[in-house]
Amino acid sequence: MAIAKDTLLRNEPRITPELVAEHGLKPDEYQRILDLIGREPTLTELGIFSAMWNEHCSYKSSKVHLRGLPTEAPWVIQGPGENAGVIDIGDGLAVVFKMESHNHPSFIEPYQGATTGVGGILRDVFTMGARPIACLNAISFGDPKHPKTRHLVSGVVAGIGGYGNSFGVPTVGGQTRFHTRYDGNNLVNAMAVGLARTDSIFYAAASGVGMPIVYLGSKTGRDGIHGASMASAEFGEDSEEKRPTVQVGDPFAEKLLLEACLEIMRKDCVIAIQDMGAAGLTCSAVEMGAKGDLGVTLDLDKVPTRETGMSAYEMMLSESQERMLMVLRPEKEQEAEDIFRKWGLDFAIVGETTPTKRFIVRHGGDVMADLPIKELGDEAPVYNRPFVESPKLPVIHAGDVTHPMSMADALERLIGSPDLCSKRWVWEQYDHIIGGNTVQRPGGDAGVVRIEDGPKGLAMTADVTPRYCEADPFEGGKQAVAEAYRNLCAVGALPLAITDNLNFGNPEKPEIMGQFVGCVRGIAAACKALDFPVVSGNVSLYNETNGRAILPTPTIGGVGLLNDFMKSMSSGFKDSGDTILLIGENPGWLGQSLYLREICGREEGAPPPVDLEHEKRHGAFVRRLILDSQVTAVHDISDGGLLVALAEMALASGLGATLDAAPAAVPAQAFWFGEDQARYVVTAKAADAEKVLAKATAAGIPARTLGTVGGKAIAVKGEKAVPLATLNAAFEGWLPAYMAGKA
Amino acid sequence: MKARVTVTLKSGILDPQGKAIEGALRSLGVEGVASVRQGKVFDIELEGTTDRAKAEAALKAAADKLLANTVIENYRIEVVG
Amino acid sequence: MKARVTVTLKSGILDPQGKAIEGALRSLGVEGVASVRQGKVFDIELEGTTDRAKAEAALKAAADKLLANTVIENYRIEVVG
Amino acid sequence: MARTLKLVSGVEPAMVWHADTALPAGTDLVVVPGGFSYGDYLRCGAIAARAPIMDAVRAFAAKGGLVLGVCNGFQILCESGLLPGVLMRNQQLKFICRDVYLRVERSDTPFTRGYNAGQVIRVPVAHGEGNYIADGETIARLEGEGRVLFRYSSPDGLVDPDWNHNGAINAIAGIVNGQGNVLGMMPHPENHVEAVIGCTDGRGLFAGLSDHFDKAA
Ligand SMILES: Nc1ncnc2c1ncn2[C@@H]1O[C@H](COP(=O)(O)OP(=O)(O)O)[C@@H](O)[C@H]1O
Ligand SMILES: [Mg+2]
Repeated sequence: MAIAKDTLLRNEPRITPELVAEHGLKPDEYQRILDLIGREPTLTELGIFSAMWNEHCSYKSSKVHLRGLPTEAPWVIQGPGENAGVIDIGDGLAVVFKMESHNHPSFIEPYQGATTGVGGILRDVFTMGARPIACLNAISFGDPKHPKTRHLVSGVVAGIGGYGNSFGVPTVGGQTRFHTRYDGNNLVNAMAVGLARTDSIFYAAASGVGMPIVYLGSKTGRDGIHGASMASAEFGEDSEEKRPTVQVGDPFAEKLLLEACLEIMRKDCVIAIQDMGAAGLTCSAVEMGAKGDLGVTLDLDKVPTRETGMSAYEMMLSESQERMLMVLRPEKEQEAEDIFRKWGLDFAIVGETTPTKRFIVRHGGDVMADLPIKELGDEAPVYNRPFVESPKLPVIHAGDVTHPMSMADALERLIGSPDLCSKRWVWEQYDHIIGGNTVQRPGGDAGVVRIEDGPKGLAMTADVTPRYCEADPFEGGKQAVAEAYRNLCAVGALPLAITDNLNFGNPEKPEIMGQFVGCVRGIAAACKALDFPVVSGNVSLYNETNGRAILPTPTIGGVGLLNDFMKSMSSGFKDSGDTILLIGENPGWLGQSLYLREICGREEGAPPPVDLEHEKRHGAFVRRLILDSQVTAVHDISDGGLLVALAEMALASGLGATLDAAPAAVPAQAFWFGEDQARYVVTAKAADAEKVLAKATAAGIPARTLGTVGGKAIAVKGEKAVPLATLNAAFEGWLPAYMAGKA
Repeated sequence: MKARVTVTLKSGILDPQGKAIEGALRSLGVEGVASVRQGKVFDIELEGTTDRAKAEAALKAAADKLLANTVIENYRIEVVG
Repeated sequence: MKARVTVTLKSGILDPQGKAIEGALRSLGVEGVASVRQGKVFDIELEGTTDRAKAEAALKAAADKLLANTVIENYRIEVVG
Repeated sequence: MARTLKLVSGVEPAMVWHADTALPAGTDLVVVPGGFSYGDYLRCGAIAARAPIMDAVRAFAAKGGLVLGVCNGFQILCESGLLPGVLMRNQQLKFICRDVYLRVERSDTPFTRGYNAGQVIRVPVAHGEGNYIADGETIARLEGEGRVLFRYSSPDGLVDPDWNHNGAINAIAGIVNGQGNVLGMMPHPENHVEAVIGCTDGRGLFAGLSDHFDKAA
């Protein structure tokens, strides 16, 4: 019963060019649809195409470039393409993780937008058969002075906490940044990490003909219809008006869904499983069929709905949360249903697999859609969009920078600046201890959780420095990966793999596309050099308001392994008298540094270049020192430079430091505040310091003594000492004061 | 002057709390509950004004700016005297 | 049948949310706010009954058993038809 | 929580489903753990307090059985009438996850015999609604009968608003019922029983309970 050429279905309008445009499809894309199916689509079909062919689902602008990312390594079980990436950590265990953006919804309704972002990424992870063990989040907001910023911070943070805390997974790390370029487009990138057995990982591809397709979870409502298309459209002045129905998260329902899913997986009931994310039923059903080389027929009369009178179009595009689609073993159907009923969740057989490779949707006795299932995905337009490389910026020579204030004042100012200050106000709203496995809480270099009863531990981090990416996309992409790598090494973990979340502006603009291409190439280069493959990711484009794009923000979520979590290293100083050492070269790069921006008022220059060979060797060296118990504290050096890193180590412990003067060859400010890469600060017992230096010399790694732990101030020889109390007030003070409306 | 602002979820917006309460009422044996939706009330005392219209304008501002999230909620203002 | 159950804090019980909202309204420049107390409303649909008295009894049970914590809260039931 | 009970007592605890109506035979301690029951919708712990199993818990407590409620468990015990008062939203209206200091007020109870009176312990809290409130009469009775077992304090035992992170009346962090066999507390002692995970200050509570049962046996 195919759809005849001229059928006009119940209540469905004729397709007009306006309607096509409203669905975010370009005229040539619509022509492609006509050519593909040989007739005018029904409205439901148009909706299905718009969902499948928008940027969010089809990756049409990014696909060609993402192919360049390294995705393989002996420990990679599943790379990009599934709900989440999977890596092997030995002992029959696998780590499943992914990061995803929920930027646009979080701008429109920060609490619910952030909430559903966390819910969605958790589902991606447990869909694969993993129990979530930790979350992270990278959030970027506009200028603190912008009238909307405070409201967005407050809503997003409450929302991330609201969902994760209630669901019962610890949030152990993340990143919080401010910049005026996010004024109209804040970013919410949520990452979830789960643990599974290597022999019971579940995938989306259906298999077998005539298999029941089961709908599980919450009921379908008119939530977020057009959410996926919205995520692929630029905002204009009127975006406040065009508010789509907002999706609301239900963490309690998701907790039940998790337990029910894991239980039926244990009972071996599941052939294939796919969560309903963006464009819900459409994307999940098409993917299950297409990946399994099968057709799918859906009967929408069977779909559990929350509202009456929902049309086929609405059901196919609804983004109601906490829902799953599964193909079950027919003989296990009853068992699976009993489990779902026990957990109080909806369970309905809504379709079956067919040999036809067609995607057929029935509703109220009509065929509302009849489309070739493979082509829906495979024939989606792919663009190799024109791009121009970002112009190279001049290198700023340290000697040419004039310094408006003393080192002591600069340190105090920097440590209390929005980007460098403590994010305690944020992470104290996240339950970071639930589960009783959190070995390192937020506030250090990477979160560390114990795996089951140990001895293994998992380290994780989320990083990117958008101002570097803007100044030089290639170096910036490299740097994001390198920083994630460094944060993992700093706690003693072997970096294993990353997930990336690529947030950019409008790819139809060649400059933006140039940023994208540059960053992806940088990421690829770094991943290759560091043996740090990409196993999952997400692309969010069109982050622009009134023609102004966000800073290019390719967030990198890194995961690393500790064979013995008891050996995990923290960044706070440990004992007075310990020797402080610098690992890495310190020529003093001030271009794009926070010192230059916050103290000198100049957001300028080329960012620090990243030598990947150095990153790799210095990282391995630091891990070795930790394993050999030769160091007492480790911290990587990133934003703010060496002196900021030292201040952070002091603030984490309440112990100060006495430091030698900068070497004569480097201007003092550049030495202390430059943002050269591949550097770490380590401390060692005085008796071990010489051994560490000798080991470094033997390995050909630059290392030098900086001073000694002790006292209640950061005291650089020849400079005014800064009391820790003063630094602490600045560090801990800014964010709470700002949120209280006092900064 | 006293007033009450009642904030309710727009129809079609999922109400997880209401849903959970619905289920709980049923299992407590309260019969005939078809659906529950939860909202908020704010009982506000205003001082320094006796002008009803002024009060209503102030309350409307309060509701728009803070009490209601107009993306997902509706509100109603009653000045009770 | 439709009903609304309104749950409010007993007087004398501290209301941290109300207090915070009070402060926030003032700092938003909404004038004349002397006090705010926050409560809850439940919009309940009942089915299978057209008997008002019966419905009210069911609602009273719902409020006593679950919707209100009568240690700190009062409630009021209105059947709206 | 289950891990801690096993770690400290050596006994594997039994899990009970919310819709069950009876506790396992031979139960000597009921623990109502934390964890956002029913998403903490309506009021924290309100829906769980009305779960079928709670009748069995009430009966167990009435016969003098020991009941421990932590965090959401404390909220459930209050909602179910086993303990007086309520837990309101934290004063700053935010969820707070951090280590706090508790002053142990007495050591002559099965729950606190592992500590000394006046001892200060460091344990984490993780809650949005932990602000303990009751009417004046109830508070007077709790204080008069010495039923406040834990109070938020400074590291050296000073009770002071700066260290009372959620604004609870009299900085109350944990109370027992009139018979002294039901304890509810907001902080999570079960999260501080291993040095590598934080510290071991929470161990005393479980070790004390273990000791109590050993002596009784
Ligand atoms: N949104 C957030 N959620 C959780 N933790 C956060 C968040 N923002 C910052 N943090 C924590 O604050 C600390 C400092 O963050 P950041 O300056 O980005 O560290 P680094 O420079 O080492 O990457 C880290 O431990 C990080 O995990
Ligand atoms: Mg770091």
